[in-house]
Amino acid sequence: MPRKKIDLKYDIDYLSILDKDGEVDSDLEPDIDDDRLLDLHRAMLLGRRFDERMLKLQRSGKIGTFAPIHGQEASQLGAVACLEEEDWLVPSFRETAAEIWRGKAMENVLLAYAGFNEGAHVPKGVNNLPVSVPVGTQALHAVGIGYAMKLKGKKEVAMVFFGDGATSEGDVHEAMNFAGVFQTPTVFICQNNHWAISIKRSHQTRSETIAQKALAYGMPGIQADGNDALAVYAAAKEAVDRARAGDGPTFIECVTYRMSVHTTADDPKRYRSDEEVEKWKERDPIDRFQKYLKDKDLLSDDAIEALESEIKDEIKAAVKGWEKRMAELTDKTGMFDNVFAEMPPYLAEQKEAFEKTLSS
Amino acid sequence: MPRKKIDLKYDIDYLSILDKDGEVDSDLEPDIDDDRLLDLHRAMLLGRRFDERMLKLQRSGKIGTFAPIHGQEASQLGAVACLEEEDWLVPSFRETAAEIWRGKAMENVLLAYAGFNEGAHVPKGVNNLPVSVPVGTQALHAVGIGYAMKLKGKKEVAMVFFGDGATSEGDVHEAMNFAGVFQTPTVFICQNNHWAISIKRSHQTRSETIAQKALAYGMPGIQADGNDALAVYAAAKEAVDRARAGDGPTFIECVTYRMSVHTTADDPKRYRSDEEVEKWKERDPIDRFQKYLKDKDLLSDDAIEALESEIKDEIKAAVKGWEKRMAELTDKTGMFDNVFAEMPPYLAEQKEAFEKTLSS
Amino acid sequence: MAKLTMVQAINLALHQEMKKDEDVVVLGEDVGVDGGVFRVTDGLIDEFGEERVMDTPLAESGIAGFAIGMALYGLKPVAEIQFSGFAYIAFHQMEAHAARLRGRSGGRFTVPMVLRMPYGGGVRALEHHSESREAYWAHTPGLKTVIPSTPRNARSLLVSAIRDPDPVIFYEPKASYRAFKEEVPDEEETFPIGESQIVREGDDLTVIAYGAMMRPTLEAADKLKEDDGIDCEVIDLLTISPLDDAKFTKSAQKTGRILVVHEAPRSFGPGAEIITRLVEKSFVYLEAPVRRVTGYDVVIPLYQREFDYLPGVDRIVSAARETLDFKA
Amino acid sequence: MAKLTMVQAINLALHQEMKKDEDVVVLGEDVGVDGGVFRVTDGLIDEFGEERVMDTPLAESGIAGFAIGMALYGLKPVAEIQFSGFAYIAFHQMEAHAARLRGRSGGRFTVPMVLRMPYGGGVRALEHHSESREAYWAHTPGLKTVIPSTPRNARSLLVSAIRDPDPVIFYEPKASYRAFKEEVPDEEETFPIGESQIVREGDDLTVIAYGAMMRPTLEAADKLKEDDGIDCEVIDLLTISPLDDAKFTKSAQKTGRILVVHEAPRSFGPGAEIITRLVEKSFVYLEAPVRRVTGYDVVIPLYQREFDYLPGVDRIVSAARETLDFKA
Ligand SMILES: Cc1ncc(C[n+]2csc(CCOP(=O)(O)OP(=O)(O)O)c2C)c(N)n1
Ligand SMILES: Cc1ncc(C[n+]2csc(CCOP(=O)(O)OP(=O)(O)O)c2C)c(N)n1
Ligand SMILES: [Mg+2]
Ligand SMILES: [Mg+2]
Repeated sequence: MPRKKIDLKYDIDYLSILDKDGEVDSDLEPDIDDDRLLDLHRAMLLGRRFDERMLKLQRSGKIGTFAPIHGQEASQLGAVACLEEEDWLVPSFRETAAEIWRGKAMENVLLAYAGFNEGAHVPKGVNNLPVSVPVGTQALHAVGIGYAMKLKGKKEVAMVFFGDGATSEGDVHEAMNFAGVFQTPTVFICQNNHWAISIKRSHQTRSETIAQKALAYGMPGIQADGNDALAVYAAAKEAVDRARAGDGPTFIECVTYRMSVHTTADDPKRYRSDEEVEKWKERDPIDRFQKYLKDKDLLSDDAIEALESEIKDEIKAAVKGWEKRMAELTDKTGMFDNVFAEMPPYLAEQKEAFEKTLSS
Repeated sequence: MPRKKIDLKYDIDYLSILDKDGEVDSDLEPDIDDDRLLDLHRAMLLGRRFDERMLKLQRSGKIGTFAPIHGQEASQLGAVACLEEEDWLVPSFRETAAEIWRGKAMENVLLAYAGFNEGAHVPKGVNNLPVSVPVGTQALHAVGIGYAMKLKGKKEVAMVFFGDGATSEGDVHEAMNFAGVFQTPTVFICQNNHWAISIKRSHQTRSETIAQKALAYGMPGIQADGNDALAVYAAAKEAVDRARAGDGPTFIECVTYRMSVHTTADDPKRYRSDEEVEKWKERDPIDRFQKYLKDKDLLSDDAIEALESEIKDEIKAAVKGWEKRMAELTDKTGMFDNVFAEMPPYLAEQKEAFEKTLSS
Repeated sequence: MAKLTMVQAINLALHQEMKKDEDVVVLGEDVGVDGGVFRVTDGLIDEFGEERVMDTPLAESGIAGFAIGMALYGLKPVAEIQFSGFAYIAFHQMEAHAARLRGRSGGRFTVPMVLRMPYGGGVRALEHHSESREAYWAHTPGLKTVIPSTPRNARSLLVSAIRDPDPVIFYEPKASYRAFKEEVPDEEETFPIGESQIVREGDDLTVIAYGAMMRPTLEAADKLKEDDGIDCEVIDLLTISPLDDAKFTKSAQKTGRILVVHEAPRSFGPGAEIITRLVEKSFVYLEAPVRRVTGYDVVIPLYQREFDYLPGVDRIVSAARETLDFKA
Repeated sequence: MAKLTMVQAINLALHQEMKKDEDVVVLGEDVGVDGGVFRVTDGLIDEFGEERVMDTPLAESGIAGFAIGMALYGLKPVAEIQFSGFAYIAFHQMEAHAARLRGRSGGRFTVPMVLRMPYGGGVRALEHHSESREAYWAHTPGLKTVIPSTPRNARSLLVSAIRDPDPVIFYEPKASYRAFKEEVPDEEETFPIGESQIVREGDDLTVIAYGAMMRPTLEAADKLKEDDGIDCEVIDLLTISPLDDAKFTKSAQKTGRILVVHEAPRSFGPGAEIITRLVEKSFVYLEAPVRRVTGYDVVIPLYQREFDYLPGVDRIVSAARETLDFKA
């Protein structure tokens, strides 16, 4: 009975399919329809351009604080591209492109960041939870949702996003542990963008990878190149299939990089070097994906140009729509709605008092 | 760039030195003074007998709810035996024997379980935190204490105990993560006694071992036979030495078994079989350790008998002392003391009002 | 109709609701095989299986957040926190999400869950097992907080809480779990959340209480009647939030003299809100300062001293007398 | 002596205390290299190094529990929670341990820590970044809760909080972080925790407020003077708990008419305790119902509507007029 090594059930793998120049590893290349590949590309580009537009709107004071996604397009879209409509998306606050893919209107994104609660409202039938601001707390919801799916005999999946920083929160730990114990159809996507505001990945936790945290829950875990849409897709597809088949949760670490500010209230110059950012520019997820699509003859420079102009128009229309919506949102009493299904007397009294202040 | 396995820095080992019949693996046998071995044995026996006595006191209504340690003597005493006086013990609520080893008076243990807050009071100079009831919350304190030791340039160690159930709590996760990041001199001892009230180990978490959770924090982790005082000692010694040398925290899973009720308010017949308990009787930590000490000619049946009677007297004296203390504790205003260093006016008013109710 | 303890009555509510509505699920630490440390969920796992009666890992935030997720999908989870003293670990989930998701999503998502837990002192328990901190929940917009006082109202209120489309914090007075029995009808019974109950009528003094404090309060009312000929009107709040201020402000207009009793710590406690509503709505009728008989602003002591902390009959009686003696 | 914003004044307090006492350490998310998301801890890491100015992992319970451990050993940690809306994650650590370890250990262990955090609305922030829930802390025996209102008192109160031998929750009104400057002496200054301040004397009406609400309150007092010739006595609480009821009950005995202003939700909020103390201690002097001007019992809306939620000058002025007009 000597001191002996314990063999663990799972290994932690690293998955990369497109290299940094966009060359594909054809052994690992996932089987994706051409149309879907182009949709994915379009969504990545739209995500990037919309982000840029929002930054301008924020800088000119038209919207408030928001969290840009620049650099993380593959990491979030590669993952949600594996979901079906009836599956559930449980976002943090940095999955704007994923939310749009899943049916959230750009208008609403703008509305929310412009300080209108209405922007976060979710249309009936859309299975996206609203943005969750308290870091990591939403992970548990995805586990509960997954459990409910299972109990109801549905073959659905809940996919939850959070950042590298979020993995330090107790709630993310409890979520992964519950998912393991109850074998829920939950896919955990950690967008490791190397920073949690000013805290670098290496200071967030001492484990060599974030993926290996899956071992603590007896759950398969994998690290994927998060700037490689194919790798993210392949990892997520495996996880979604596993969940849908009733084989439980998976944890995916997408290694990516936050190219922009944490939020528009942040100044990254205080804590990171330009060189680091430059280095990551070379691994741009959109450039790589475009190279791949071109190599596959699915895309050309002309097509990209046409697409860019189409996207520009789409965003312009969304901005217009948003401005119109803002002008229409004149009712100020919304804060009293939906506190409860039925308004209790004390709230009705308060609403009345509030209405009096409006008219006086 | 294929899918490739990531090599992790640490392996998880299993350590066992005395087999279940008390045969020692002499390659792994730790180097412990004979005196210390005998002290350890005495403490284990005292722990067992005091536990038995408390159970009787509880059953006859003389004390309230308490958590027996039966079966876990090696697991807790093997660990604290590695500490120096200036080190800190951060217990959960099931380390009575360890607390006594570290200087807590049996009188006080009884006093606390008899419903007197005074029993939990800690004498100046004793570095044992009081019992922590909210499961797992104390783990963070041991990390903060460890950090403070380090900052103050002290070569001290904080050792914290918790159960298998506690590992599900977010606070234990956050504690291990902080300890990893700040490389604090903290030794985490998880007494995996297979049950968290009625929840069995396999339902608490899906990882094959609890020890492997250390990997999530880039921390060395080891699983020891918790009913083998030598294995626990050896694992803890390595961890304490590492911490004292400035090389950071360690996580130790002691695989043991709760032979008795969870607390005296619990009825284990509702959730576990007698056979399971019987099976673990064969691995009794005291029997095994006595066999080892006898083989080493450090102990004889006569010596054990003498020791038993000595311990009996010691416990009898403690019970007497406790009864005397109870009779002396007549001041009922203690609840107002030590809320703050200085009593604010509103509390003084309340205390006065309370004193009036006493005299009326 | 049977005479049940509160534990049995709550168990009955759970049984019947689970039978009636397959979306009702029960979860928590030791609620399954063990039937709950107080046996409140006894037998449920045998009848409904471990898929609907879930023993969870030891993690309160986990329990709350997991239940929120289930509720978002359409289930009606009844989650147990083993003791209210451990519920603060789950507080942020209830504040940040359970209470807000209806509003945040504009009504698309709702959280029809119940977070049940035993609260309060008087059962010789360890530290953290005797707290009464309902004010934390009551101060949180989007949550309802309910505290029954007898087997029958515990049963009917829990049924209402389970059917309520919004999150309800359900505090169970553990001191009353087995202290007495009451007739509880077999057939379904509900009681509206947000409504208090006048349990004794009287003209001299209004006493407002709830939960485990109802017993010493009613005993004190008896004593005041017997010894002093005083007629107390006793109001059992039942719901702490939304607070039914209509009944007690009306009663105050009749009696002009009011006492509030709770075992929660005094300062910033529920009594303060009740008194403030009285000031806001019945000011001119108040003939004496409204007094509160409460726990002190300290941690409730271990069992040798817990009844020094807890309001008892004597403290209530003497506060009542002082209120009645008050002359401006 | 220099004119400082509140951010600078708090920074000054931290600098000076860290310099004076090497047991003072600072920790939290982004407090080091980044200098805090509001720059409150700017420059500290350069002067005192990363061992005493610790950037922590993203975990609020972790921050609180880690700080408690350090405090138990003898350090004086000043821990930052990035926004008060996330502090509920750490609530149980403060309730179960920070607030109790002195009592639990009979004085052997103490927790001389400060948990600082920005609170309150008015800065166009995201959800969970504008809450004002000081009542949760104030209702917790063993904790002190302090809310400064100006650069100078923020500095002196923080120094007192750091030196206080017990845990202090330090709520910083983020709306006042940079809104105005005030002369703050270079030399050390403290202000006793548990003491309120009469910031304006008057005979007609007492207005009790604190934190960011002091500005609209004082503006309202000006307006009431100018437009109606009314003299308000304005009291800045500064400490919420222990509540200094001596000053405001005395003031009430002079004016008989009182208004309480806070941005926290109304029900079970701090105003309720203040009003209750007035009833308990100055009942016979009250000439009108004490009114409260507060946030509503809803989640504070996003920025387009946040000033609809927050008490403003107009609401304060009209409540004052109604109070003054009241006739029994
Ligand atoms: C519980 C909680 N604590 C703190 C914050 C403030 N905050 C917002 S985002 C953030 C960093 C998040 O880092 P990470 O999880 O890596 O996600 P990323 O921002 O990089 O996408 C912090 C500290 C918060 N929103 N919630
Ligand atoms: C936060 C918290 N939740 C629940 C409880 C109730 N409780 C006390 S001990 C216990 C089980 C603990 O199991 P484990 O951590 O394995 O320790 P063991 O009792 O086996 O020593 C529970 C659920 C508690 N004390 N604290
Ligand atoms: Mg990040
Ligand atoms: Mg256990």
